[in-house]
Amino acid sequence: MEFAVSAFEPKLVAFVCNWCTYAGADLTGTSRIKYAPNVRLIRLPCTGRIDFMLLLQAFGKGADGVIVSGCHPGDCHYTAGNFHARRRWTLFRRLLDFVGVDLRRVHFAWVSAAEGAKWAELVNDVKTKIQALGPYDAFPKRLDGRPQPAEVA
Amino acid sequence: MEALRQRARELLAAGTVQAVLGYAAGSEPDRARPCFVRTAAEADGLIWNEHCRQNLATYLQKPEVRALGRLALVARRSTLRALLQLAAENQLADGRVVALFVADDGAVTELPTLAAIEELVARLPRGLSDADRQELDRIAALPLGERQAYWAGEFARCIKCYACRAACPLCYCARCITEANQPQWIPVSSDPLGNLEWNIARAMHLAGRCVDCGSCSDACPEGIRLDLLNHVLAEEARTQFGAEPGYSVRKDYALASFKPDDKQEYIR
Amino acid sequence: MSTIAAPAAPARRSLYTPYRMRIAKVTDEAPAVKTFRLEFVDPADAAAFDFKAGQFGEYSVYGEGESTFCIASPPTRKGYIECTFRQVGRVTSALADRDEGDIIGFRGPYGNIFPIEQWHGKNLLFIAGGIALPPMRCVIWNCLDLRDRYKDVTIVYGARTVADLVYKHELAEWDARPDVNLYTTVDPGGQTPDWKGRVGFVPTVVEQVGPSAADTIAIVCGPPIMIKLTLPVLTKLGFQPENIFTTLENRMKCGVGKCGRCNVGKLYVCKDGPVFTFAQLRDLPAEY
Amino acid sequence: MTEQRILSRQNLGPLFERLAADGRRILAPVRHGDRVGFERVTRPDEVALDYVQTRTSAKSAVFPPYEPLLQFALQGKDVQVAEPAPDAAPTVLFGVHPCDAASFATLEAVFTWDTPDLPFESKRANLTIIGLSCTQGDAYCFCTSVGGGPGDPRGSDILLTPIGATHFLAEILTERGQAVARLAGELLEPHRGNGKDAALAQIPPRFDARQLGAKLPALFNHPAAWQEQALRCLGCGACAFVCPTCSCFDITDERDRYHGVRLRCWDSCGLALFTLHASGHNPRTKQSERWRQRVMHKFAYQPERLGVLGCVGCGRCSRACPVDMNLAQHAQQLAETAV
Repeated sequence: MEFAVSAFEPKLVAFVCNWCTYAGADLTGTSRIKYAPNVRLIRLPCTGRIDFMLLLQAFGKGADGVIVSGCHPGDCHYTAGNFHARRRWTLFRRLLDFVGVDLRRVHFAWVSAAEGAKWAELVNDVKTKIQALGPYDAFPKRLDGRPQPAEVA
Repeated sequence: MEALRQRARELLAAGTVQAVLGYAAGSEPDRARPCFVRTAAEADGLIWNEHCRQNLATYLQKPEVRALGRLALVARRSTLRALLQLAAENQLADGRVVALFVADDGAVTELPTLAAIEELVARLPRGLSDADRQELDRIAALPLGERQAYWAGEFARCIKCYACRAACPLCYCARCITEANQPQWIPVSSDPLGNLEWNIARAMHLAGRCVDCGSCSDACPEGIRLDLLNHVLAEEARTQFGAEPGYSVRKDYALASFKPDDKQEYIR
Repeated sequence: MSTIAAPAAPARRSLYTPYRMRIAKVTDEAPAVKTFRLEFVDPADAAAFDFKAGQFGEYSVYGEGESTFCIASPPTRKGYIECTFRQVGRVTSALADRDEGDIIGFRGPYGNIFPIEQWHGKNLLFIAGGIALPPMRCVIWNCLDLRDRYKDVTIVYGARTVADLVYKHELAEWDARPDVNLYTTVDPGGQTPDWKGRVGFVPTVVEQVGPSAADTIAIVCGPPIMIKLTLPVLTKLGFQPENIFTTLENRMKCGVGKCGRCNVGKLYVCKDGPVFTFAQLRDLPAEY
Repeated sequence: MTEQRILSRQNLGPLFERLAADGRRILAPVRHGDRVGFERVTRPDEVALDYVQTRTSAKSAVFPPYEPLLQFALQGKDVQVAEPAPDAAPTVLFGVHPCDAASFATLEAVFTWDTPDLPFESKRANLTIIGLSCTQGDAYCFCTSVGGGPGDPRGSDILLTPIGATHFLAEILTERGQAVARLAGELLEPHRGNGKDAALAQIPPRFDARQLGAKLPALFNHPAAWQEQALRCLGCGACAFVCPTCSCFDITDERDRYHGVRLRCWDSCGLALFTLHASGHNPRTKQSERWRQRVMHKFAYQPERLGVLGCVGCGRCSRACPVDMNLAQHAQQLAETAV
């Protein structure tokens, strides 16, 4: 008798802007495009509002991968929020890489309200990549009274 | 050193400044301590050597120091840069301090205005020291797992005393992110996540602003090289956005401006 | 200097483990100010629990933290305790989000007491400002519940505005009692068209009321500025510092003299206070 | 009564093995470059025996930088609360200098006066201290000014003093020390009369802590005593966090949706937020007041209230201070100030 070994199902957190990517993800659904259910969407007004601390919080609370997505350059609902965000991400990525955070687990994208298919591809692709990487136990977790993954291992 | 003392005496005697903030001999020959000289006679206590490292611009925001009146500030390159950056961030009025820049040969230049500081600092050599550069490159070249392990080991020693923040001339927020508790962004405890988040947040909040004085890691009682985090960000901000904080009083904060064609090859 | 002895804290497994309390009743007192009535979930805890007027405790919202408030209900009313708090920070905001029936934690009672047994046969003058009535409400009700032991009871209570007055129903009740002299006041500009009380700052009202210092104990609690301005008035009226009591509200974490936060001089406000006379405070560094 | 024995350096290995076989973990100073810190070790060759001072103190063994006080499971309106299992591992703190050994008396005074503190007591009860006398000091050491000394046995259960390059004089001082001596058995050889004093470092006294403590209340309102010294203080917590006797703490909660933990974390009276009230009122607004509190608490308040000095003269605060606030130097100045 054979047992199916259940594959690791990564937890993905996506921080998306209200105007483009959230609407894009909506379109994915209304277009009946299937995609990996591993992602939890967190909607913020604008990518300009996506503080780098939010990404750390996601990993600290057990995310295995993070997606950050918003309007294409030039399409920001607030004119320039995504331009500012882009600069912050550029610096943040360099710092994360330097302190040994795995950049393969942090994905940035522009997904417009019309790009339902791109959203599905993005999530599926990130899921596949993170699945191959396995759980992100190397990132410390927020204390909640339970043993830390590092202690268990 | 004598030139510095003489200039301090003159400034105090003329009443140009009410105090000279400089360095005095420390507990041991390998240390120096910040000191506040109020009278010409006390100027004999001023010293200048390679141990005079704490960035004295840090003191300018303290109410007790503000109360002293107009100050002269013994300065190295990073002190001058801190003054310009503070001015760019509207934290320092022109003329509030007279910078006394001490060159490697001991020559003292009196810089009474921000314009004078700008002019001098523009002529100084730029960039990291060779030792800092080597350490930066060494860590950056480590494989990901080793880099992660290196910093996890370093941050494990962090006791959240916040000496890094207290020593930094540009950490002047009346209320720091780490003290915000609704929500509690950064854990209070010095657990692995709390320490990682604190050190990342500290570096990020200085990105494009840091003047590379190294006071943060000099202050760390555990000797964590957290200045390297700042150097990495400073380098990225310079190469990507041309940011050179502390060379001008013009506000050109890299994270408060943008170009439509900024790098984005990592964004799909 | 002598301090008022604190009753020994009850023996517990870990001092940091709170009693489980159920919120039995929530009362909105004023903008952002609520009173919780708390009942012990475990009847054994209720039976073992005892406290005296003036003591305080640490109230927990699990996962958010602990906050220090006095016990605002009198020990003469058994089976529950009450606390009144203003929503200011992380814990009080989380507390304010709790509903009737929710479980919160309580550690205590901690600290010393108002020596009300030594006040038998004396006049009592209570002076409170704003959110400082709750620590006094405990001792006021305690004395009113034992009314025959005390002579005249006078209460001067003021707040910024009419809306900021807490315990409005009880103020009405005290006002209606013939054996209580209540003077309520609001700061100039804080009155409403139908306000029947006084308008003016608490120290001024105390001066106008002009209570006799003879055989009288004054209990003063309020913001630092109110206390600062009330003391000269009381001194002028002839009150001696040892007959003026207050309760300090230093920041605390442990409540039992370890965390160091409430250390003033050699004293810990949590152990040697919170109740002090002004004669005692005179000998302390002004770090409260 | 103190028993004196000899422990050969080669016998440290077997001793460590016997301690481990008895189920005890060993914490000892370990050197990394120019930094020495207390870590868990298994073999004596990991241990730095020639160090002057570790960066952080040994207090973490009983009062760690953060520790759980309670654990919660949150279920709707209800909550289940549990006390974490006490850290019951029997521990030997090996190679701490007499100043650190002495610090435990101060910590005990704080954590056990009045209400017992179980998280502390459970760790303290399982701790045996094998001290190591100092054969060298540095300019920051001032144990002899605060009633200690480089060979002071107080606080140690066994005190080792290096005699020559090959042996230690082992003074077995307490019942806990006797228990280790029984485990060591023949590893502890009879004492052959080696002198202890000759091996010890010379630490000249700089002031008398008792006299200073008596004088401090009169200096409290003496601005010259505090303001100039505190002007350069940056207001960080480094001095308190490296201090072996500083025990002020914060209590803070962490949680996710269904679980939470209440933590005790180190805190410092030097930090501006330490005393800040919710109303915005702060009893100590100036850094000079906070520095004064630190000095008063150590040298006046704790001796008067708890009968213990809040300073053991290890000098860590002065070594760690980014701006060279030298506590011993300031204490000396205060002691010399005319009241």
